[in-house]
Amino acid sequence: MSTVKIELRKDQIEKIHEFCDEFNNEHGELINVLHKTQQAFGYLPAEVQEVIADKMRLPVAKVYGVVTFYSFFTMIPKGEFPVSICTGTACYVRGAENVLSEFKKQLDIEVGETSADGRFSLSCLRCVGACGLAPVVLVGEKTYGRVAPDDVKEIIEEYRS
Amino acid sequence: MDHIKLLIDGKTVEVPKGTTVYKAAKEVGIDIPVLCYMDLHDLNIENKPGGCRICSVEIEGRRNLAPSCSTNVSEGMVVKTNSMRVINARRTVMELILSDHPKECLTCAKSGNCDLQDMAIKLGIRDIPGQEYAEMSTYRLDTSPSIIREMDKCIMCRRCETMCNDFQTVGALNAVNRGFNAVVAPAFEMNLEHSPCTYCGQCVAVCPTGALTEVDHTANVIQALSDPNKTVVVQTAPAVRAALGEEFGMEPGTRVTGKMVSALKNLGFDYVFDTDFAADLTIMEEGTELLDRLSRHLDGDKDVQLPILTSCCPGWVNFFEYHFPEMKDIPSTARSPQQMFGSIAKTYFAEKIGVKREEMVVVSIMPCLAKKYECQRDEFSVDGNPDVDFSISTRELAHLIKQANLDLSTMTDSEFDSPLGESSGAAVIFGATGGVIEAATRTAYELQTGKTLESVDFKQLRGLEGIRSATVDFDGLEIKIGIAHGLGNARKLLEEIKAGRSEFHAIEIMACPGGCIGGGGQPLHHGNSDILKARTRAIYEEDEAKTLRKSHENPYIIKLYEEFLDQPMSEKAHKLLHTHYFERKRKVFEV
Amino acid sequence: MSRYSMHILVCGGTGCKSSDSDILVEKLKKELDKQGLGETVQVIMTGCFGFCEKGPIVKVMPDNTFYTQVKPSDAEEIVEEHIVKGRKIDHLLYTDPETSKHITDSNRMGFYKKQMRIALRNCGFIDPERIDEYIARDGYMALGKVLSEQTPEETIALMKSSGLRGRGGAGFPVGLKWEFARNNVSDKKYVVCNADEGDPGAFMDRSILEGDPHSVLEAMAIIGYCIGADEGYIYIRAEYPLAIARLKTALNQAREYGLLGKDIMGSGFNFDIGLKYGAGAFVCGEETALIHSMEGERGEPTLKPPFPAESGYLGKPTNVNNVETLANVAPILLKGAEWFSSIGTEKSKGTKVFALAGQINNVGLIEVPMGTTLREVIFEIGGGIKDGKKFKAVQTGGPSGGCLTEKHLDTPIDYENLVENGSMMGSGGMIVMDEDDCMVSIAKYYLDFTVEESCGKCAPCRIGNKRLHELLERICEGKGETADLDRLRNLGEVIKDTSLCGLGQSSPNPVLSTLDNFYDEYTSHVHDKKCAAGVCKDLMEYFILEEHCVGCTACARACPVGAISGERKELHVVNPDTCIKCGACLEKCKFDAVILK
Amino acid sequence: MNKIKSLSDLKKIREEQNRSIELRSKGEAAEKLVQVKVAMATCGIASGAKETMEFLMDSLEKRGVNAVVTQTGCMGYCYAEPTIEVTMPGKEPVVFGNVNTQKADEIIEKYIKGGALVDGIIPVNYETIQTKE
Repeated sequence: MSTVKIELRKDQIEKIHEFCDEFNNEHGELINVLHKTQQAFGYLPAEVQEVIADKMRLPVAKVYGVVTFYSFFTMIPKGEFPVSICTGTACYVRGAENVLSEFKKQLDIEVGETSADGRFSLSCLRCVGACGLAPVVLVGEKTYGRVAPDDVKEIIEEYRS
Repeated sequence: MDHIKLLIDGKTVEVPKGTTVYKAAKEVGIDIPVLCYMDLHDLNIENKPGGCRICSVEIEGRRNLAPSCSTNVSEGMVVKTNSMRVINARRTVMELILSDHPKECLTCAKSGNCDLQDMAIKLGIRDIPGQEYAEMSTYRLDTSPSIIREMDKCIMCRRCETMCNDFQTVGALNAVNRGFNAVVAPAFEMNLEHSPCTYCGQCVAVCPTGALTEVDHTANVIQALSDPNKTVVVQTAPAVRAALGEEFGMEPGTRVTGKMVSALKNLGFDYVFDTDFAADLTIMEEGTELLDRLSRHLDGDKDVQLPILTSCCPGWVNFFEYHFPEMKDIPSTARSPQQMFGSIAKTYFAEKIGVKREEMVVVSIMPCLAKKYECQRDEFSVDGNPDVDFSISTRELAHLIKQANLDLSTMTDSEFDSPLGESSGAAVIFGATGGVIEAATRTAYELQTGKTLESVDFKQLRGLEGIRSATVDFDGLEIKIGIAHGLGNARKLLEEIKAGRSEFHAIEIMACPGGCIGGGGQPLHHGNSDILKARTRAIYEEDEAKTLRKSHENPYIIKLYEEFLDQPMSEKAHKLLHTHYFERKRKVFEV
Repeated sequence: MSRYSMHILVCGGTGCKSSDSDILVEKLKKELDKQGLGETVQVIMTGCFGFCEKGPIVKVMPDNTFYTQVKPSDAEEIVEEHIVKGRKIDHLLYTDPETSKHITDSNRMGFYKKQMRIALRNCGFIDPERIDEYIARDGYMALGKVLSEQTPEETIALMKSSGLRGRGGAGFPVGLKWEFARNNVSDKKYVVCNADEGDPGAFMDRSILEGDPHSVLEAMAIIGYCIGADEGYIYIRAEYPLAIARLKTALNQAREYGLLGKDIMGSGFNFDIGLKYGAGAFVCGEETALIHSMEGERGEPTLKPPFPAESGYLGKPTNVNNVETLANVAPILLKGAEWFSSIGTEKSKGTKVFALAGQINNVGLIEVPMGTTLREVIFEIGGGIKDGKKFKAVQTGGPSGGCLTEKHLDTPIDYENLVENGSMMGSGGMIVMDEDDCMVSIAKYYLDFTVEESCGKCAPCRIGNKRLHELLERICEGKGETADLDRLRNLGEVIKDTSLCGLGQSSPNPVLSTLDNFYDEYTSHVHDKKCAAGVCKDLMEYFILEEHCVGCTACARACPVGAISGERKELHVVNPDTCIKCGACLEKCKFDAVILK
Repeated sequence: MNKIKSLSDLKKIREEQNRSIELRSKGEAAEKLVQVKVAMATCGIASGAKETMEFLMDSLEKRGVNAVVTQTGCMGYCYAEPTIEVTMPGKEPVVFGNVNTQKADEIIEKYIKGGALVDGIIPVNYETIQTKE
């Protein structure tokens, strides 16, 4: 449940309406609309879901049901530098858990959280398909391969400065 | 039709193609236990997600067990419903379900009437292995004016979701999250109060556990009854008398009107009245409004809106206020019988017996949960004092009666008190789908044509079809009538009106399947639609048994207008018996 | 141009290096210099040959001589005999295990036939963003041939006789699937490509989509023709941006050429393809869940029957195949069913792509004929276990699969054999584990995955997997009891037996297969409270090494519960009964005397 | 692009393509063309294949080598990304692994310009199907 109440600007609402219209407001395209909207807003807060539901003439509960089913959709804004740790099997057996706990320690946040300054958020993902580089860490679009717990500090520093 | 032969537990069964294994087993007397499955045949309500897996059976040649509720028979199938493999699997699955369910049976509202409890008893569960360290799902308790959601007790049978979405198209509830955290909830897991919920209570009516229950007001009623300074007046809705007996082991469809009145008097209510009286009053007001709109329409008045829609059902009122606010001027402005009764009781009757408004407590016994919300609406109170103080369901009344050591089945009959206890057969049939419009037709016909009806039975208006229509000849004037029960069906009619395609002059809408007899506050039908049919039958029997069959012939109604209200749609009637509607939809993003 | 007339390639893979291949390189160079050949013969250290069992490997070019198990001491002989005199050294030559003959030309070695690329035929060869390169390698020829020369029935018959089975999971015969979809009469039908590759550790579908997108489009059009559909969708993970981009490019190019769209190649057949995106739900790999997701719903599976071939996307007959399956279609149609069915085993035809990962040297994508053994895959192609450790298990089939062990290494890989041994083909992930992996933890890891990915619709999967996970957690924490092992098994079997979809029906496999193959490891966790692999921290104890401890008392002072005793300048000892395993002592010790074991 | 209206249209395009590829690879043209393919799948790119490819394009031009650099999909050697394949005129293609810009520089100087092999060759160990009719 989102705790922060946000107010959407008119142009933002229009933008969401555009996305819905682009897919003809077809109920079957809900997931595509959500993808497009999340791409534009970075996340899918309750208010945005309500606008989509209203426009597409769907119950809000249903939109929320879909959003909460898929792990790709998030209702929490990500940090400026979203850190994702691959916990696919290949990475797991090559020590991803230790890398993850080091990130938790260094950033002082749990998985799914964003640091207080809004700069870093931490998430896990399942296999980016770069198993040859296991364990793999993504910061934004950039991939770091064969990451050891000792490398974590350095990676974070890269973005702190 | 193609028939299929199969073997279930060594017994040969022949059933039509498309039959499920579960139903085929029933044919030979094998009752496979089911939990999430629900099939209200004739009403097109079916819930078989195949989720609980309790009904799993072994089918020869298949690798895994199959859910009998949703597996169709095939030729030569060999089914075992009681092999050790099945029994072990069923028990283990049941233990799993219970491992994530609070063990609060003693204080649970559903105790003794709970499908999950029954299953635990049937399967002889004595112990949940590993319960000490099993994580259980916990959710915030959600209390609304009508319904309590205690989702810790949810077993994800999805029946409520089916009722709320497929049948009612309300869309308040949906499965959210996934895996162990999956639960049925309103959007953003907010409270029901902030959702489009209409409080129709159909989710409660089908919930197999104590996850969804009504807000219990019996304690308030007991308190009022024990207060010597209060005059406590009770009104009972028509559908209650057709179902209350079930709570006392009587056959569904047993009429218990007289016994119920005795019980209420025994409980200490000062006046035991009948909502049916107010139903007759409703017909006077709504019927007059219909004729008024109709004649203006026929005179070519472009401002008049037709069809006129009934407004007795609070679930339905909530529905259009939320989903069709732009059409809120179409329904009749007449208040529901519950509210008309409260209004008259606290004015006309209070004056008559010389009791102050504040000293009078009006309790209503309703088959309905939305009535709890309705009596709390601001527009139905005077200076903070509500016209109806407490609305309790048929189930709550049964609890009250049992608490008082009364056995309904052995009670003698009593009559309702006067004057608000007298009613016509037209009022009784309010309890079944089509009944309100039939009652209105009986009166409107005679008022419009000035002729006396030869037969008051309009059988073309009865039945269980979701949407029905009929044309009634008002002495040369063809009146087109539409009927819908279930809000999904109502939605279809509303969409037609919106699109300008509706040809109806009047439409009756009831939120619940079968009308009030299938209300959210009625004894639980546990998925047996025969019970609903039996209650409907009882309602029409009661109507036939009455000498008085038309609302406008009720002598106490006539007297009420003479002494107090003047005439239907008078200024006073408007003030006390009519209402207006609000747009309920939140507009969060108005810029 | 080249200064060198000959090359000596020496394997520099991890396995060979550990057998002194780098010393060999030095010696070879020295020998060559000695003979004055330093300027004409070049010694090169290569990547892994994938033949580590027989390493170090030396290959002499251009005569393709393949020497195995070459020791640094052989350098002199190689240079003197082979390089200078041109005589091959018999005792170093590879011996064919079947004929027992030395093979002089490595091109004739069976080893090079271990891998065979059908599905991956174009990956790494063509520019995936240029349709012309695909066409140059016979792209769209199969579609053209089918449209102009074959009826749908003939095409389906050919697919049936080829024996191709679905590469995404259970291995349903592909031709039969098409036939079902064809036989269901409807005004509208759909072809769906399942590209929701979600097995952690499997990435063959992504590689095909990124490297050879047209092969998927072509196959979908062929299916459209066969079943009578004019619309197709690719359901692809949103987490694969590159694959999505390449697919979009490929779709546009195919449309521009008229290979998709109306009246394809003048045949009157219309077909086009759209994209639908997944959003991170593993269960959507199950075809009914995938279809619900395509319809904008929660991706919850529904009971089959009805199968998608009867009632699928929007209630219409729908054929769903996964990416790798589709990549096999065109070659089969061009080269014939007989060719394809000549590859593989009796019941499993053709090849299978595996994603090798884990504690293995050559992490990567390989494609081998069905029937290849696990040993060949892991020790020959995969280059063996990393850092010379001991092989312990290989997990196949992702979270739905199981762990196979030493005793399964010589089992030929096919659908039936894997299932028989408690695992499954799945999409083809192969995670190799060594002695440092704790099998209880591995099972817990997979359960963690299923608990997170269960849709929550049916009780056994929603609650049962959670309970399995809790039991495993307790065992890893040292709280396990003997009865828990029976509970694990019973729960696992009931979950398999009663779950609604393939996810729940296979989710206990990692537990059940490890119980079968590594029961000792479970009992040592439960009874001895020991984790031999040293993974389960709760089962380990802090210990002070006598040879390192100087008796500085730093650890004893740091210990918050007073569990460490010892006099100044004397050996300190941890009392395991009071120790709360906070690790303060280990952090404080400057002499590396505190260890966890 | 012209629409392909029949199977024979398709075959024509295939022949044209093959001729131009043959021309290129056999080096019968006046200039000798070096072909470089860079594996640009997700894991390749994640390991820096993009930088490698840009470097190769840049440097080959600057150093006056007549070469075409193209992208391709995953070659399967995830453990040795980025991987590139170099085909010298008239020679068998050679695959190099772990090609960062430094290694790429070495490959240009030693192999492409000098004809000498460099460390890090990945031996190809599979058969692929030939679908020639």
